[in-house]
Amino acid sequence: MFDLEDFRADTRAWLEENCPASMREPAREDADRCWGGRNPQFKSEDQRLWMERMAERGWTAPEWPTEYGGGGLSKEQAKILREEMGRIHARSPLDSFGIWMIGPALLKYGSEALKKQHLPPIVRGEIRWCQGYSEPGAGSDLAGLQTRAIDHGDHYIVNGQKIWTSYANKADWCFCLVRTDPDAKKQLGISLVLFDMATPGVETRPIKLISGASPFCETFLTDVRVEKSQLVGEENKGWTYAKYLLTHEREMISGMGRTASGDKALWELVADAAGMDADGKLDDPMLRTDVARWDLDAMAFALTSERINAEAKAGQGVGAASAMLKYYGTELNKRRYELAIAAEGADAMVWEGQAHKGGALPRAWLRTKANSIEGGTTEVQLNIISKNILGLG
Amino acid sequence: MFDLEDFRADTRAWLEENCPASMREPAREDADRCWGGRNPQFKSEDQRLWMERMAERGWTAPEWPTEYGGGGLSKEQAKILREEMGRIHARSPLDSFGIWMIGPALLKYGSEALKKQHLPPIVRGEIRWCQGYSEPGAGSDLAGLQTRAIDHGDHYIVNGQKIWTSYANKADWCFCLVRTDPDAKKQLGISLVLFDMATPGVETRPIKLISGASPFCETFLTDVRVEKSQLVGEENKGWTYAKYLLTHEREMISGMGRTASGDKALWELVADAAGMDADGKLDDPMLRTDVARWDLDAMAFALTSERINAEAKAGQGVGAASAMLKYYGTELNKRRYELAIAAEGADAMVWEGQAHKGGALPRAWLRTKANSIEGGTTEVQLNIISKNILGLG
Amino acid sequence: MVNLVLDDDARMLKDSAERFMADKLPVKELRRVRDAEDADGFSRDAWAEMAAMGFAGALIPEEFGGAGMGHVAMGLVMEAAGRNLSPSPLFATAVLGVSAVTLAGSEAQKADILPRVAEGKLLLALAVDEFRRHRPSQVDTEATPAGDGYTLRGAKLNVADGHVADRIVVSAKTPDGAVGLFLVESGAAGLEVERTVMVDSRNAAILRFEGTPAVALGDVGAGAGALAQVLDIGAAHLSAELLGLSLEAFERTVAYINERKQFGVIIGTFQSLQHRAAHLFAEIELVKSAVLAALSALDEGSERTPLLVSLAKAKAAQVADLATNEGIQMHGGVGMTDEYDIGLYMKRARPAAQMLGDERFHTDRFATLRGY
Amino acid sequence: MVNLVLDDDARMLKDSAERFMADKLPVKELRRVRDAEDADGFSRDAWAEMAAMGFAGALIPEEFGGAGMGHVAMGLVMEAAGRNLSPSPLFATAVLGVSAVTLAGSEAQKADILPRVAEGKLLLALAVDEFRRHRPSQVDTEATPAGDGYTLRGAKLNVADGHVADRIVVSAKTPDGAVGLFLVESGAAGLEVERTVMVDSRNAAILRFEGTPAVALGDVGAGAGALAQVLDIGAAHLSAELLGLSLEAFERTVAYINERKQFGVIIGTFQSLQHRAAHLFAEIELVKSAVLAALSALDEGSERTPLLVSLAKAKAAQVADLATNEGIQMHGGVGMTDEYDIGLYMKRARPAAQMLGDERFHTDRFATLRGY
Repeated sequence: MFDLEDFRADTRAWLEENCPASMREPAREDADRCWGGRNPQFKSEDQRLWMERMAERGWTAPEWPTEYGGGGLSKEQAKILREEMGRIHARSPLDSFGIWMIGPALLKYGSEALKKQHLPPIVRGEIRWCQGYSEPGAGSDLAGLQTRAIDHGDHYIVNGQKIWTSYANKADWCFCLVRTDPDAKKQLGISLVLFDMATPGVETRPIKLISGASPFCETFLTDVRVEKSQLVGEENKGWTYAKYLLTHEREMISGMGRTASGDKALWELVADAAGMDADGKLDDPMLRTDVARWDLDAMAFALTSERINAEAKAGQGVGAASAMLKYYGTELNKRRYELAIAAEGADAMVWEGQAHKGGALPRAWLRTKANSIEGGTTEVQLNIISKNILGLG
Repeated sequence: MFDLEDFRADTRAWLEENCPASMREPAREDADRCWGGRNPQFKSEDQRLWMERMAERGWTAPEWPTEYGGGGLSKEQAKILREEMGRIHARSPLDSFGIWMIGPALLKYGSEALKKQHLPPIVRGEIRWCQGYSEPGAGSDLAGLQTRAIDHGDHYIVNGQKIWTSYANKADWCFCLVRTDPDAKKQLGISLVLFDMATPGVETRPIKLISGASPFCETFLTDVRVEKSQLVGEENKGWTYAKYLLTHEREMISGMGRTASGDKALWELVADAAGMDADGKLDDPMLRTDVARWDLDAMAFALTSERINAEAKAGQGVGAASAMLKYYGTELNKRRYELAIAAEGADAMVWEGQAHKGGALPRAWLRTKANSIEGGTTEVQLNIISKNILGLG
Repeated sequence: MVNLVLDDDARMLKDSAERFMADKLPVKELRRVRDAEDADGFSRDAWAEMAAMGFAGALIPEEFGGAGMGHVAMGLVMEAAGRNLSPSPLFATAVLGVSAVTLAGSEAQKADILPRVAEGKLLLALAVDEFRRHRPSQVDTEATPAGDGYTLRGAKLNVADGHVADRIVVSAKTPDGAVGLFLVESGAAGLEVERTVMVDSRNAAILRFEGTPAVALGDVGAGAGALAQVLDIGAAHLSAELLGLSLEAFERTVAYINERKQFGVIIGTFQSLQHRAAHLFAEIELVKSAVLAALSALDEGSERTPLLVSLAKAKAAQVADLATNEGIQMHGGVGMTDEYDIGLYMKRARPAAQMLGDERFHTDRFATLRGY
Repeated sequence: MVNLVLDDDARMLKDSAERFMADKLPVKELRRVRDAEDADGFSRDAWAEMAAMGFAGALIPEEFGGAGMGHVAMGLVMEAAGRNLSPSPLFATAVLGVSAVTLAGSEAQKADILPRVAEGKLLLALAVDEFRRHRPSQVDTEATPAGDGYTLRGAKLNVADGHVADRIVVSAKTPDGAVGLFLVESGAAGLEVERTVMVDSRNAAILRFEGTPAVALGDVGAGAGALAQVLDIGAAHLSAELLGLSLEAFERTVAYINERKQFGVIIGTFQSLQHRAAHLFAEIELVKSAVLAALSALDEGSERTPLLVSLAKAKAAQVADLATNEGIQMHGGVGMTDEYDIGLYMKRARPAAQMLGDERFHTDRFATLRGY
């Protein structure tokens, strides 16, 4: 108990000293986020400093063991770190699919050699990762993947095509699902392999989205050589690791409803845009009705996320709760942005113009439409709930 | 044109003279409706008079041919009659499954002998009919019916059980679907037969509903003798006639949304219950939002019913439109009553008490819950739309 | 930060409350009192057993003979009652009446009333509403000083268990315009009680006061503040009841569609029903959290209590509507018959959702408390 | 009783409008002007063809060189434009501008302006909004008498085609506080035009008037009445556009799910998608009726016009949201790509739904007109 209080005091003091002032406000656009990598793009010197200082302490991955470069913090310490960062509104020093996704999978399933090779550069922000999962035409049917890896003794030769690979054009390495046994039943012939995006035969093409951004790519793999040493876990067991990663992804996406409500409250945004009446109520009573119903759901949802986390810690969790959180959280976030653009009216419709921040709001609104598609569609989550929780069908 | 205007003038004069004053206000409870039959129950002498006078002119079934006792009116004349009755708020002189359902089916598919036998007593309100369709455990799967009719030369012997037979305990005759060929595929072995409810072996048991009323029965058929002369159309073609009747029923039920909005408007009821503010708006802005959205849908739905009728007359109709009207109309009516009880608050919750008309509102509210089940569930209508109109699946 | 996980004690209580309600006060019992047109509307024997179990005095401090269990614990009892549609004086007496006396009563009044309530020997009721929809600010009933006490003139509606209560707590306006709480004895002069049977087969009363003698419950000036707390407590426990009711209606419906066949197929395999059921599951999960948060906030005396109570009541009311509507629709024709229980769940859902403020009342209050 | 069935003439027009838009102004054309960053935002050649087809002058009386087709007929052209997301001055010039000049203009102004519009040689715009949400009652722009005319001071937002209009009809307040309509020429002194590209790749402008010379459009005193009618006309035609857009988005989505396979199965066979599609079908049927009723009412000069227009706009806006949201969700990942058209339907749905009053604005107005 005393140790934790000491830790809090030390952390607070260190953050006060080391977190640059400009890193103490929320990221407003993509360039405000630091993704690291071989050719890192820093918007400012402060951004670089902040990442390097945190990485040095392993605090970009606070709970990873120190032997792999992590912070080696206990759950309680990590929570204190988050709280103290929250207190000064410190920005995340490093956004990383390495930290969020492949890192945890390697810690759980990877060989010692793979951990030693890959985890420290992830913590230091030196290698940026992307995920090779979905394939064209497969959609939610992930297990139907066709990318083939042919065994050549010490290496595989991989051919195929991936789609929706986030920032593949900016990533250094890829964790990729491939079919190693074409004769096995769907899920049973899949393996998880890692390769450098600079390997000959890897090509990427950004996909332009309706929001105008291109965060995703098509990735073409033509006779790509992947060393067997880069196989995660066992051959043909990749589906197990994939499911673990998917659950992680789902939780990340379902957090969106919450993150959003952690920003400026929707009602404040609506009040700014639509005004308040003399009684201190939102000026448009019908909009107020809709905002209030959203707000209720958002608060009840935030409490539900907390409750389910707390129950999981207390060992009381229902399985498959992540499907429920993913479903509800993403639908909430879509509703939030529909209400936001309704409140902002014509201002929210401006795509390019001198004012209105380059169409940030309509682009963000359009972006939310993917929430209920990526990481398992809403329909897939509802199937999971009805089958795994309710036992229907 | 002149003829129609003359007809209108004559009709108006006749109604003025013959429609008793007490029949010029809406039916408030079931006893206000006249169902006729062998043992008719008239709430008042006016009610009897009104039915008899209208029946004498055939105006209980205005468009049926005069040779079967009907009014022999053209569509235009019938419309004028409806308008003129509406003008003085004249009540329907006779509610009758004979007029609504089996009558039109007989006109379309019945033999001359059957029409001659059954139609005139229907017009005169002398015979009350019920419908033997659903069977226990079958639900929406009407074609799976099990009631057997065994051929005995000039008659059938019928055994089986029916459920949801409306007012079977008060009806004189039944139009009933039976299986005449047990080896044929589901729909192909069904026939439509008519029998007197007084036939030995016919027993009825009312089903108590959540509203407290018992408008439906279970009907048990044990070795019931049905003359072959009472077979409608051809043997084993009953499914065709059943579908015709079902469409009729569906349209009748989908009319509910409209009928309801033809009564006192929902908003007036809400205004009476919840009050208006100084600006002349409903006092509860959230209730006003919900009422207005319902009201919009109800008006758009009423226009849609009109449009589809008009298109059908102009030969432009989409088939299967009745599924859409049934679906939307019944869901609207359910919403209407949810809003009505919300507005009335605790008053709407009173089931038995000195005031509040014996729980009329909560009983009516509970009754609406069957709208989306009877005559083909909402789910069945949505299936019909998606398959027959949208070509899905 | 409210507590969102039940500890072991709470989980044991939850089990025993659920067992008690399922054994002693199942839906069958509601049918029995309904069909017998029982004058009380509940079994006094069962109430005695509930007192023995500690439920009657769950919210009564130990010093006055109660169990002092707190709101999270009592909420579990209410949830179990909701699951079984158990008819009893639990809500009117042990939640509303007890809270009013505990929060507003003088020491002498507490010592007089609470131990007898805990023993199951005294029934209470709270008379607040004067309009068909919950409008706590509308108080036209007048309390005029008379001797040591007051006389009341006015009328109250929708008083749960008003027909059997031995003591009735009444909100009324004093000559200076302030709202206070007053105590009336059953059978008092000038008190007219009109019993009303509600759609859920429970009883509510219309009370008319025509110069009815009453005494102040504690300090008249503190009545309005206490009443506001009592209304929050009541709304939170109705939310717990609605949660139990929704859960049970949902579970019965899922079980039904998982058995029932149509066109030769189990209807629970139809994807449209599955998705609707899955959505309803998610909504009920939200209600669970909101109800627990509201009850925890009451126990902790959190200043966010009114906000969380309105959250719980609005959400519980909305979801109970959905759960019972879907319940009947998915049951199909049999859902409309009195023989099946699902209709009884719908008939309880609406009055419980309306009492002390419906979905719209609490959504509006939530928005106002949030600052917009 | 409004007319709800199209006669043969109307059906022929519908066919030819649909053929024209699909041939000459398909979605591809919107992509072309967008990607070329076309300064006008539409093809002037295509507009000349539309003029030749009679679309530019559809609402212009025959005496002024138009086709005098009426609103039901023009609504069919708007619906076809909605189906194809056709970029053209149809709405700003041929609906808003023409209606304003026809209803408010003097005979001389009509004779000057309308024939040239019908020939496709003059473009118009209507400048009303001063706030980000449609609030027609908020008019702070001031018109001060100056010589034979007026000078304008103020600013207008969200002026569709304001960047290309040759003449702009502006609502402004005269010194006596009344709202009138004024005519400003493009390039007038003290007129600043800031072009803005909207989410639907169309153009709207912010106009600033700093002592800009203007003339009254007809009789200043009659301006407010005419403006109210023009706003209803505009809202009705936007509803028609939203109907076409919703129908096309819906039909493309149904076609897509009827082809697309997942887990080896056509996804259109999944019942949950079927039921959602069937529901959307029903909603679009309601929009059809509401739009036709509003346009018929305009043609008939019915006093129910404002009510029916608000019905149509509220319902069309609500259903266009649903149709495009479901469209993207049912398309899945590809729906999020710029390559597929369905996203463009969503991007047009929102500004068309918001312009001249969104779902809430018209629901509120509907309720007020109904009397509550």
